[in-house]
This record gives sequence, C-alpha cells and structure tokens, in this order.
Amino acid sequence: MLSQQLLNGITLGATYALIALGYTMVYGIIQLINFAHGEIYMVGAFVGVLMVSVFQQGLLVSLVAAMLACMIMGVTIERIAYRPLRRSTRLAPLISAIGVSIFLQTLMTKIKGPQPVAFPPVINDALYKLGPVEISKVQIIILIVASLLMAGLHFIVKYVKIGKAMRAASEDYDTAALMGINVNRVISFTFAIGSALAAAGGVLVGIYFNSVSPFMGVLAGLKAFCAAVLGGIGSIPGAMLGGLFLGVAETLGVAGGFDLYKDAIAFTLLIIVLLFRPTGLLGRPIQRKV
Amino acid sequence: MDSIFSMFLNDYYIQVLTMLGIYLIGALGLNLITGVTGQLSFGHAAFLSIGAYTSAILSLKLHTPFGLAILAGGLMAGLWGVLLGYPTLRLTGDYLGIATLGFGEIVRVVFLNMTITGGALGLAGIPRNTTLTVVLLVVILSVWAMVRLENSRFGRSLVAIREDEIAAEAMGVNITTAKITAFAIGTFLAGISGGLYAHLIQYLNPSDFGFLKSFEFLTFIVLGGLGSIPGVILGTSVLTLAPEFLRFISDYRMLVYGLLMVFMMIVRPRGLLGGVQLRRLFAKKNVQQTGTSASGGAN
Amino acid sequence: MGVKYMTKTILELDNVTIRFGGLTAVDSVDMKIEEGTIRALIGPNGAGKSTIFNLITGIYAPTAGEIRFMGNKINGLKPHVITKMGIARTFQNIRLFGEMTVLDNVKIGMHCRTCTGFLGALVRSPRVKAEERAITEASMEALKLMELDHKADELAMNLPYGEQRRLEIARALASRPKLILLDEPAAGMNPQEKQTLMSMIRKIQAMGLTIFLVEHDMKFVMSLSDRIAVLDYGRKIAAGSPAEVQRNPAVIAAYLGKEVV
Amino acid sequence: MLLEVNDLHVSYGAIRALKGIFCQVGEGEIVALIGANGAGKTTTLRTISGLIRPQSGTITYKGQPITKMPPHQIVSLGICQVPEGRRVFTRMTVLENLEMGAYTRKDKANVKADIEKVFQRFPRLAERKSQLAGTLSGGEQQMLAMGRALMSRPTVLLMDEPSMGLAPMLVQEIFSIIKEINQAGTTILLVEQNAHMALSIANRAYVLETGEIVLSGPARDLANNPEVQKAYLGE
Amino acid sequence: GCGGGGQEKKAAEGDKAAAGGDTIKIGFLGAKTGGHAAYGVETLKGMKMAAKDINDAGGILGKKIEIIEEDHGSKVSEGTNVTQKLITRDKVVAIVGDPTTGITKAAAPIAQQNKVVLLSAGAVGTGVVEIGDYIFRDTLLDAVAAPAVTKYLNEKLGWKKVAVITSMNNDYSVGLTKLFKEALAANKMEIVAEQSIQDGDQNFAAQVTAIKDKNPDGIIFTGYYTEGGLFMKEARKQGMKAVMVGGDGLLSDVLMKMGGDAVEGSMVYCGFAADEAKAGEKTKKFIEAYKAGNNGALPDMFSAQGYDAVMLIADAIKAAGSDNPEKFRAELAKTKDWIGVSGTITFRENREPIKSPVYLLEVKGGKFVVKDTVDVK
Ligand SMILES: Nc1ncnc2c1ncn2[C@@H]1O[C@H](COP(=O)(O)OP(=O)(O)OP(=O)(O)O)[C@@H](O)[C@H]1O
Ligand SMILES: Nc1ncnc2c1ncn2[C@@H]1O[C@H](COP(=O)(O)OP(=O)(O)OP(=O)(O)O)[C@@H](O)[C@H]1O
Ligand SMILES: [Mg+2]
Ligand SMILES: [Mg+2]
Repeated sequence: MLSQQLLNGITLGATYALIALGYTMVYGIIQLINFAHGEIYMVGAFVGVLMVSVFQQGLLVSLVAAMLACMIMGVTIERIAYRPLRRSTRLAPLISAIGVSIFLQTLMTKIKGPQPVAFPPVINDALYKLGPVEISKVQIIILIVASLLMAGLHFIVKYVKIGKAMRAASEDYDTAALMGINVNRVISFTFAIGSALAAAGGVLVGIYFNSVSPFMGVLAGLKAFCAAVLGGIGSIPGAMLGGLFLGVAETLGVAGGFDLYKDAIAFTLLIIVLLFRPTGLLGRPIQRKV
Repeated sequence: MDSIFSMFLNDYYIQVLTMLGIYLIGALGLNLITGVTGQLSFGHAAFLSIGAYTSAILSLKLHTPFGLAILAGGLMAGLWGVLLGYPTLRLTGDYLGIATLGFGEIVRVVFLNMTITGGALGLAGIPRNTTLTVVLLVVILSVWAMVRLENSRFGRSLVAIREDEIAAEAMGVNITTAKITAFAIGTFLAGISGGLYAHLIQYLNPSDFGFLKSFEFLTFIVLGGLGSIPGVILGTSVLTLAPEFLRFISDYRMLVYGLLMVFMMIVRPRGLLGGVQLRRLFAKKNVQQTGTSASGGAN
Repeated sequence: MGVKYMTKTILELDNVTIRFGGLTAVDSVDMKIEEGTIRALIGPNGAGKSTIFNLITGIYAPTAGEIRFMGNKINGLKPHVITKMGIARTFQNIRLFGEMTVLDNVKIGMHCRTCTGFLGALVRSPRVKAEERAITEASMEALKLMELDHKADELAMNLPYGEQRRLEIARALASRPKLILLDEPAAGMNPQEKQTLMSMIRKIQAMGLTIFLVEHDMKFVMSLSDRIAVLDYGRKIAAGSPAEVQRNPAVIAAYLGKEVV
Repeated sequence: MLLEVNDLHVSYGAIRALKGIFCQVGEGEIVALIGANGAGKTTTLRTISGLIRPQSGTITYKGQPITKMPPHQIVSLGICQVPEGRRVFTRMTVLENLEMGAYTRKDKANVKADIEKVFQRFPRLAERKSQLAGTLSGGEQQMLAMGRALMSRPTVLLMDEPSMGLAPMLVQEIFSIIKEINQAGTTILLVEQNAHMALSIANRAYVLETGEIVLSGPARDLANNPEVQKAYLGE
Repeated sequence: GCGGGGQEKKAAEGDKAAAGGDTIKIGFLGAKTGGHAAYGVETLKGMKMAAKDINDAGGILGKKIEIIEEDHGSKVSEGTNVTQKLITRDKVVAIVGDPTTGITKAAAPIAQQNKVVLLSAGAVGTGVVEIGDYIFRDTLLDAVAAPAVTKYLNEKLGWKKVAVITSMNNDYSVGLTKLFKEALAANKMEIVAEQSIQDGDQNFAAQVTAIKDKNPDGIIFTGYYTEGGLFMKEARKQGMKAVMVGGDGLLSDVLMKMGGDAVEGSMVYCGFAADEAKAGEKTKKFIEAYKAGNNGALPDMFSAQGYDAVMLIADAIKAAGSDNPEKFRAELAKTKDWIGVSGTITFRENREPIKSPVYLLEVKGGKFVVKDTVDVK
C-alpha cells in the first residue's frame, strides 16, 4: 500500500512543514534557532483545546484564536528574550530560547497538568475512498489548511514589500535600516507569522493525533528544525519540501519494516542529503568570493 | 582522599560535585569544538553515550580495570568523532550542527536496538567506581591540557579557523586536519566524561543521551562564555548547581531556572566570562616574561 | 642586494582562464614575475585582479591554463599547501582574526613554518618551548617592521582601518613567503599613511621578497612598481614599465581616464 | 541650517570616539569631513543616521530634533547614507539591491526610470544585473552602494568614503556624479580619505582629529592651509 | 577501603535521626517537570493523601509522617542527586519512587548502599528488586497478571482456542507473549493461530486472513494500542467476531480512535482502575477523597500505588515499632495479603509483589469500563 503510506507521510509532512515554515522564517532573518518554537506550537494546540472545550467554538474559530494568541506570544517572547541579544554571538539567543522553552513547558505543566489531554471532537471524522487510498476528513483538512497557509505565506514573502525587507534585514540590520526598513517591525512581523503557523500546526496535529501535551513541542520543534535545515536555511519553499521529505521518509521507513530505526532513517537521509547538498535542498550554494 | 572529602562534605554534596565534575569534562570537550574552533555540534551527548556504553560494557562483560575501561570509552568516542568529522566537517555552521544532531539521534536509536547495550531496558549493575577524587583528578588534568592547548601553535590555529576559515587556510593552516583533531580531542573528553558518568550512576539508558542533553552541554559553554575555560567552568557550575540550589522554591524551580537562563543571557550576552581567558588574566605577567626572555636572548 | 639582478622567474601564469557561469572573469592571461621585483596589476573595477590572486592562492581553481611557482605547477593545490610553498597574501576586504590579539594574528602566519602538534602542546618539551619562543620573536619582528609592535596585545578588531591593513601584511610576512600578494593595501589610507606604507613595502622588497600588488592609487603604483600589467574584462591589455603603461592609449581609455603625473 | 550637530559625544564602551562635535550642513551645500583613520568620521555619520545612540548632544534636521529617532524614520525624512565598506546585500541580486534603495518610495514608475539611470551611470552594474551582489568585485560593490543610495532620492546624502577601491576613472566619475546630484538639489555630507578631491568639490569642510573638530571653514581655504596640506593632502 | 568509613558514619546518622526526630520522613523521588511528570505528579498526590490520612489518625509511633518532595525533572543524573539528597540531607527513612524503571534502577543502588528502603510505585521492568534487599515495588507485574487473566478467560468466559498476535519489534510484546503462552499451556488452552506483526504496521489483512479460518474464541494481542486498533478494524472488515485481549500496552484512548467500533468488547488488564461501583470500602474512600481534591477527576494507577506505597511503609514501621529502615525493612518484606487501595499485595521472597486483583477493563461505548476484577493468589 505504497500510495496509502505516501498519503500518510504527506499529511505528517504537511504538519512538519507548517512548523518548519515558522522556524525557517525566524531562522532566516535573525539566524536564531528558535528553540521555543516547538513550545509555541504546543501552546497553540492548548489554546485550540480551550476554544473547543470551554468556549464551544468550531474548528475555524478555534484555529484563528490559537493563531492570534500565539502571534502575541511569539512577538512578546522576541521582545523580551531575543531582541536584547540581537547583536551578540549567534548562540546567545539560542540559549535564551532554551530558557524560554523550559519556562513555557513547565508553566504549561503547572497549568494543565503533565498528562496528555484529548483533543475534544470538533469534526466527525469520516473516511473517504480515493481509488487505492483511504483519506480521512482530518487529513483532508490538514492538507487544505496547510496548503492555504503556505500559499499565503509564499505570496507575502514573494510579492509584498515586507518579504523583501525580511531578506534585507536577514543580511544586515544596519544597512537595512539605512534603506528605511523598520527592522524591529519586520522581525516582530516574522515572529507573528511564524508563531501563527506553528499554532495552526499545533491545532491540526492535536486533532490528527487526538492528543495534546505540554511535551509535544520538543520533538516537533526538533523535526521542524531539521526540516528547515534540510530544505535550506531561510528558504520558504525549502521548509515545505523539507517537512514533506521528513514526513514521507519517516512513514516509508516504518512501512519498509525499519520501524525501530524510524528516526535513524530520517536522520541518515538528512545527513546524506547534506553531504551532497551542503546548504540544503533549496539553499543557495555558498559563494566563496574573497 | 575520598574519606577526607566525606569528612567535610556529606554524600549529597559529594554526589552533586562529582556530577558537576563529570559534566565539566564533557563541557571542556565541547568548548574545544564549538567554543574554540567554532564548529557547531549538537550531538555531544552521543559521544558521551559512546564512552559510557563502551566503558560500561568493558567493565561488565570483560571486567576490565576501571581506568582502562574509561580510557577505552574515551578512545572509542574519539574514534567516532573522527569518523563523523571526516565527511561532515566540510559543512558549515548550522548545517554541521544538524548533521551532528542527526548523528546523535542515530547513535541513540542504535543503542536502543542493540542487545549488548540492553536496548530500551538499559544497562544496569555497572560498578560504582567513580569517586570525587578520580573526577577531580581528571578535571584538573583536562583543564591543564586545555590551557596548554589554548596557548599553543595548535590552539591558535583552531581559534583562527573560528575567526575566519578562508584567512586561516590562506595563512597555511590545514583546516581539515585541525578541525578533525579538535573533534577527536573534544569527543575523547566526552567519552571520558561518559565513562565516569556510567560508573557513577551505575545505570545507562539511551534515552538519557538524547539531543536535549547535547543542548544542555551547549548551554553550559555558551552561558559561561564560548571559548573561555574559566567561563566553561563557571557556566557548567552555575547550570548544574542551580537546579539543586533552587530546590527551596520547590514547584517553581524549573520556571525560575528557565527565566534565569534568559536573564543571565540578556545581562551578559557574551556569556558570564565571555572573552576571559586564563592566559589573559595573567597577561601582564606574561608580557613581562617574554620581554625579559627576549632581551636575555639578545644579550 | 644582488637578488635584483638575477632574472629568475618566480611566478608564471600560463594562459590562465576562469569562468563563473557565463562570465569569463579571467581570460587567457599570461604573466611572468621575476624574483625580487615589485609587480603591479591594475585595471578597472571587476577586471579580474582579485580573481587572479584567488587563483594563485588556490581559492579558485582555473578553468584552463597553468600556474607555476618556482617551476612547480600549483593550480589544484590547497591554499595551505601553496602558502607553505612560499606564497602569502592580504585580502581586499580585510580578513583578520578579529577576536585574537594582534600578536596572535601574526603568530598564525608562522603556522606553516612550525610543526608542534597538539601532543607537543601538552608535553611542552624544550624543543617546543624553543619553537614557541622563536615564533614570538619572529612575529614581533614582523610587527616591528609594520610599526605595530606597540599594539601587540590589542584585539585585532579594535584596530583602526589603516592599521588593520598593515597587520594583514605583517601576518603574511610571518609565513616567510618568497612571494607576497597585496590586494589594495593602501585603500582607506590617507596620503601620509600611504607614504609610510610605501617605504615599508620597499623594506620588504629589500629583504629579498617578490611583491605582487593590486592597487588603484596610481601615484602609489607608479612610484613603487618595477613593472605593471593591465587587465580589462579579464584580459591583459598592456604590460610594461610604469612609464610605458601610463602612456599606453588603451590603458588610458580603459582605466586611467587621463595621464597621471 | 538644514542639518545641525551640536556637542555630540559618542563612546564605544570605554573608547570615546566623539568628544563634542559641532557641525552644520546648509541646504544645497556639499560639506566635506576629513581626518585621519580613527578620527571619528564614520562614527559621526552613523550617529546622524541613528545607528548609534550618542551619550549626549543633539542632532536637528530642519530645526526638528532627530537624535532619538530610529534609523528608518530618519531615512523617511530624506536623510540617506552610503555606508562605509559598501555593505551591499550580498545574497540579493544587483537589481534587488537597487530596489531596496527605493524601499520608502511609492512611485513605482519613477523607480523603474531611476534604476535605468543608475545603469546608465554604471554600465558595469547593468551587465551584472542579476548577479548576486556578494560575488561582485570590490569596486562594483562600491558602485552598487552608490547607486542604491541614489535610488531613494534623498534630500540629504551622507557618503562615507565613496571613492574607496574605485579605479581612477571612476573616482573622477563619482565626484562628478556627486556634483551633479548636488546641483539637482541634494545636500551632501561627504567623508573622504581622498581629501584632495573632496576639498575640490566641497563648499565647506571640517577637519576631525581624535573625536574633535580641529579646523573648519570654506573648502578652498582649508585646501590652502599648510597644516591640512601636510597632514591630509600628502604634500 | 575509603568508602567503608563513610557508610558506617551514615548508619550512625540514620540511627540518630530515627531516634531523635519527631517526624518520620518519607522521600518522593519522581518528576514534577519534564517528560515523565505525568507519573511523578500522580504518585505524589497519592503519597500526600496517605500521609494526611495517617497523620489525621494520629500518626505512627507517635510521630507524624512528612513527605519530602523533590523534582528531578525527568533526568537520570538529577534523579541520583535527589536520591542522595533525600538520604543524606533530609534523612528520610524510605523513598517512594521513581515511577519509571530507568531512574529507579539508577537510584536503587544508592538507597541500597545507604540502607534506606526504596519502594517504587511504578517500575515494572526487570532487574529492579534484584538490586538489593532494601528495594521494593508495589506494581502489577505482567508475570502476575497474564496467568490470572488467562485463567479468567478459560474459566469465566469459556475460551478454549485462541489466536496470539505478537509485535516482533517490541520487547514488551515479545515478553508478554511468552508469559501468555505459559499460562495458556497451564490452562490447557489451544493456540490455533499465531501471527506476528511489527509496530508501525498499518495493514494487517494477511495476518487476519490467516487466523480467521481457525475460528478462535478470542484474540490475545500483546502489542500496543495503535496496532491493536487497526488490527481489530481489519478483523471486523473480514467478518471476524472474536474480541481482543491484551495488557496495559493497549490501555489508551488511541485504541478507540484507531479501532472505532471494531474494538468494542476488547479487554485490557491493568493494576488499578477507579471503579466506584465495584470498589471495596478502602478504595471507595480513596476515590472519593481524590475526586474531592482534584475537581472530580478520577485517580489513576500511579496515585493509587503511591498511596499504597506510603501506607505499606507506615504499616511496616508500625509493625517493627521502629522507623529505623534496617528494622522495618524486614517487616515490609513480610507483607502478606495486605489490603491497599489498589488491591491486595503480597511480597514474595524476592520482594516482587503479587498484586490482587487484576482489573480487567472492557471497551464499552467507546470508553474503558471495569468489566471485572480477577483475584490473584
Ligand atoms: N564567485 C563569483 N561568481 C560570479 N562572478 C564573480 C565571482 N567572483 C568574481 N566574479 C566576477 O568576476 C569579475 C572580476 O572580479 P574581481 O574581484 O577579480 O575584480 P577586481 O579586478 O579585483 O575588481 P576591483 O578592483 O573592483 O576589486 C567581477 O566582475 C566579478 O563580478
Ligand atoms: N564598533 C566599535 N567598537 C569599538 N570601537 C570602535 C568601533 N567603531 C569605531 N571604533 C573606534 O572609534 C574611533 C572612531 O572610529 P571611526 O570608524 O568613526 O573612524 P573614522 O574616522 O571613520 O576612521 P577611518 O578613516 O579609518 O574610517 C576609532 O578609535 C575606532 O577604533
Ligand atoms: Mg579586487
Ligand atoms: Mg570610517
């Protein structure tokens, strides 16, 4: 059932891609490995649960609410924990991000308890037959929402001025400012978008796996980071491709009977890809001009 | 020696200090790779685990003497450091980071599935040979070695690579050899650290050496001050002791710990002792020394 | 020094070409540099001068042609090997080891002339100590030559621009090269500093080194060089003594704009 | 006065780079700032652009204080800078770099025309339109930095060593461009090592030494000042 | 040689504490943060409830119980630090924890060396009590549960022929299958079909086809919930009627999510389930108290076993008339048919617990409900 596995892989990959997109955007601009990104995704999932269970909202409202809440959170985190470190060594904000991550994870454990919470039913899941494959409603929704969000993002970055400003700021804050770019705003904007995407990913994954926990962000963040690097740092189509690649590789690895080595397979592939394309799948090769 | 320690310190402090020492050895190794040479490694825990399992298995299965087992663990980790380093060190920056991270996860999964390592059940019953005295000796030896390296022709070439690879190469530094040597030494220390860990905790489980552990080591050296040996010592101490000192706030411990990391980083963006090198602490003295010896030579 | 009169070729470019995608940055360039001379390479911006330096030092490999240093083919070799053979350089965009001291920067230059590995560093035998002392002394000497010895303990990144340029030269000298390539050494310096630099370069020549130099300051180039080659769009359009080149109409049209006095 | 700098003090940590700078730039003027390496010329320009926060002192533009304004707002007032060391966006193409220069402009049609104008001025750039700026030669990057600044149609243009690394013919070209845009109404504050050229086109000039203004006056007078000749003109 | 002196000193300190203190300190070793926090937090809740109950009733030996709680953040190294701290600084007489096998194995040698009782309220892996005579646990072991459940299937449900499904790449499944096979043989039940799967498989058509014709009375499935759910789905699709039985590897809502209607009637055993209807007096009280303190949430296995752990220790202290671990350890080891909230506990000679009853849960209307409890002797 290769096509079925492929579909499962793509669905998984689409959620990786959503998280990876936020990762790669932030990463592309301030070269920060935003360790707290996974935690934002986790919080997004919890906001989704809250909206559905306490406020009795439907999927769309919950999704938007989670995205908004995480936008605010992402921007705030950047203000407090990363902005003061913008001009220090690259690894400094990484450590601060790890601190934020520990903080958020512990805070969530305090608030919601450490147990996983089931995602309350928002859609009645049905299975559809599509030729040789079965696709569930959740899968369809994930694929649609993810594609829409990615298309929207692509549009912003490619055709809207702020997209170009992002690239300029990613190279040189000062010179970008000398072009009249409000660098702080660009960075806040990036965090807002990135966090919103992560929140969307959180809600969708929560629905897909029917489980939300304070610790769900750790591995997801890691996978997203890998997907972002695999695709090529800062490359938005790269993050999508990287996410899909990782999702499919994992699923097919399992399908091929290498279940125990699932993670190892994904990472081995990743290393092999990097050895052949040292700047990721869609990363521009480094130019050695001196 | 250990009995002298236990006269002044209770077992809890001894345990905590021993653990600190073990982490310090690993952190010094990572500092050489990442802090001094500038090569990002997110897979340091893997080398700890290689050292830990190697030495533990030698102790358990072959009853290898303690010192020998530890050394073998270090060498095995160093060997894998070279094997990994050879193909991946041509990657730069985060791409190298990811490759090492991937390696770390692969190692973990492999240990999880090997029979000799006990798989997911872990490896128990390792003799408790690691004492504070042993660890202290190794720490002193490592610090001494690192200070010597830092102030040598070899150490300088590593820093040069960190600062500007192209210029270093143009000045005649064989960057591949230098990087691999740094990797070998750094991972060797990780292996030693892992071996001591195994013989202290007496139980090994692959899940204890995941990527979070690797990032923990990175935190030690960045917060202390990349490339600074006093910084590594301070950073590792603060971060391993803080969770213990913070026990009095009980339930808010990890919340505070997380905030503390953010706060310390914001206050000292280059790390607690960023840019401080042992040699520079004594810089004045040194300059005078070279001055006198130079003039002595001229006479 | 008698060296000047021996017309031995130290560096030879034979039909060297490099392409980047569709762009031919250096196009079939031939050149011969005699030992002990000062040779300048001039030409409009983007003519391929820095690229030629990158080719000689092994940062790029030529698409075609051959580069020989003291009779040995060097294209295809790694940069550090080429440095060890005796070619050192400075960079147009300064590339110092910013967080290292001035002295340590120069010591790195000595890297290829010394041999202590990490084991030696640990053991620190008398031989190693002697070597380290020799490194320090030689490095201080190079700094003195470039008049930077009083800044030995400062971090390289804290130096003003002009001093950074001189430090690059000191660092290159420390590798005991036979040939030194200087890429716009006078850029960003004021006239007085340029004067000082000129005399320093003459001193270096007097030590028996060959100097190959790219520079846009014509006064600097004309008064310093023995011979000049002119590049335009990757091709050598002229070569000769400063006087000849200055009068060459092609050079005036492509580069000088008007005759320089 | 269009731009006024009053008693400006700037430090980098312990290093005091500016120790009370006073200078003025009148509308339509070309003002040159000359001085040795490390005198503080770049620091002055960066402080005016808002990239560095001064310890004390004020900067006013058209009488309005801009000392505490963020750089992008200062740019939108019409004060633009050609930064030292080129600082092109290396991972963007030549064309994209020029577009970034016009970031604050809304008139798309005119932007296109201005890009063409830059290409006419620097044909070399036109040839390398879609090359990544990072792979340009040093001089080509300098041209690009210059072209990029022109794209913003500034009221005041701050230029930090625009002739560095340029071939002699282009140096002349650059100075004639500076004159030309000045005549078209742009006020210019020029920092140059090439004091000779700078003084020849400037109306007025200031001489900076270790963070202080030591001399100022009409450019011609300074060019004839023996001290200046000895120190900065190499005569 | 050096270590010996330290140990003697410790024992002396322990005595002093035991004699002098006016509270009896019991340490909690577990995670309140990090990946294992779910287990630790619940264990601690149970422990605190037990301490409260004891203290409200006047304490033991005239002393109050005090729970010293420490968090190790789910890290092994911190786990050993915590163990040392509890023993050396807090001078606890016993430690309850860790809920996971891994950290228990790292902590147990320290407790053993210092002669402090360590009772894990969650570790189920092998090689725990073997560490030494101060090490105990009060969990339901598969070695106890599998035979009991098999017997129940045979006697109460009349199963004679079963199919056994094992996930070959899962240690737990392979081990459990072995236990079930022994029990099946002991009950003279017939294995009519045996099939293997892999964790992560999603397509079980072949395996189901292979067992369908053998018409088993039921399916013994030793793997995890995901595969279990999918497997049953395939079984129903092919028209099989037999229900599935398995261990607590199947115990997750994901089972229903994956299996839907196909897992209705499936049975899962576990060490404790909050079932007010069938619970004994003590358990009922515990559930009530827990609900009152936790907004109506039901206690899980960890809180019940944490509660029992403290109670077991308290009773041993009472029986020994001393809170010196060297003395009450022996009493603890003698525990027999002790009634706790999670069931009846007997320690075998090797201190491995025999717990009764085994809770047999059944999927009904998409939820786990207690079907029956199976007593173990
Ligand atoms: N890696 C590369 N990729 C593409 N083009 C390149 C690359 N390196 C150099 N070039 C092009 O090759 C030409 C020669 O560049 P080079 O740096 O050698 O010029 P130069 O003569 O040193 O000029 P300048 O005096 O301005 O420094 C330039 O047009 C440049 O754009
Ligand atoms: N980022 C910095 N950190 C510390 N000191 C600095 C920094 N930038 C400049 N300085 C110091 O401030 C002083 C003024 O520097 P500035 O760059 O303004 O000089 P300049 O006149 O532009 O010189 P140049 O002609 O070399 O460009 C110098 O002493 C310099 O070393
Ligand atoms: Mg050049
Ligand atoms: Mg300057």
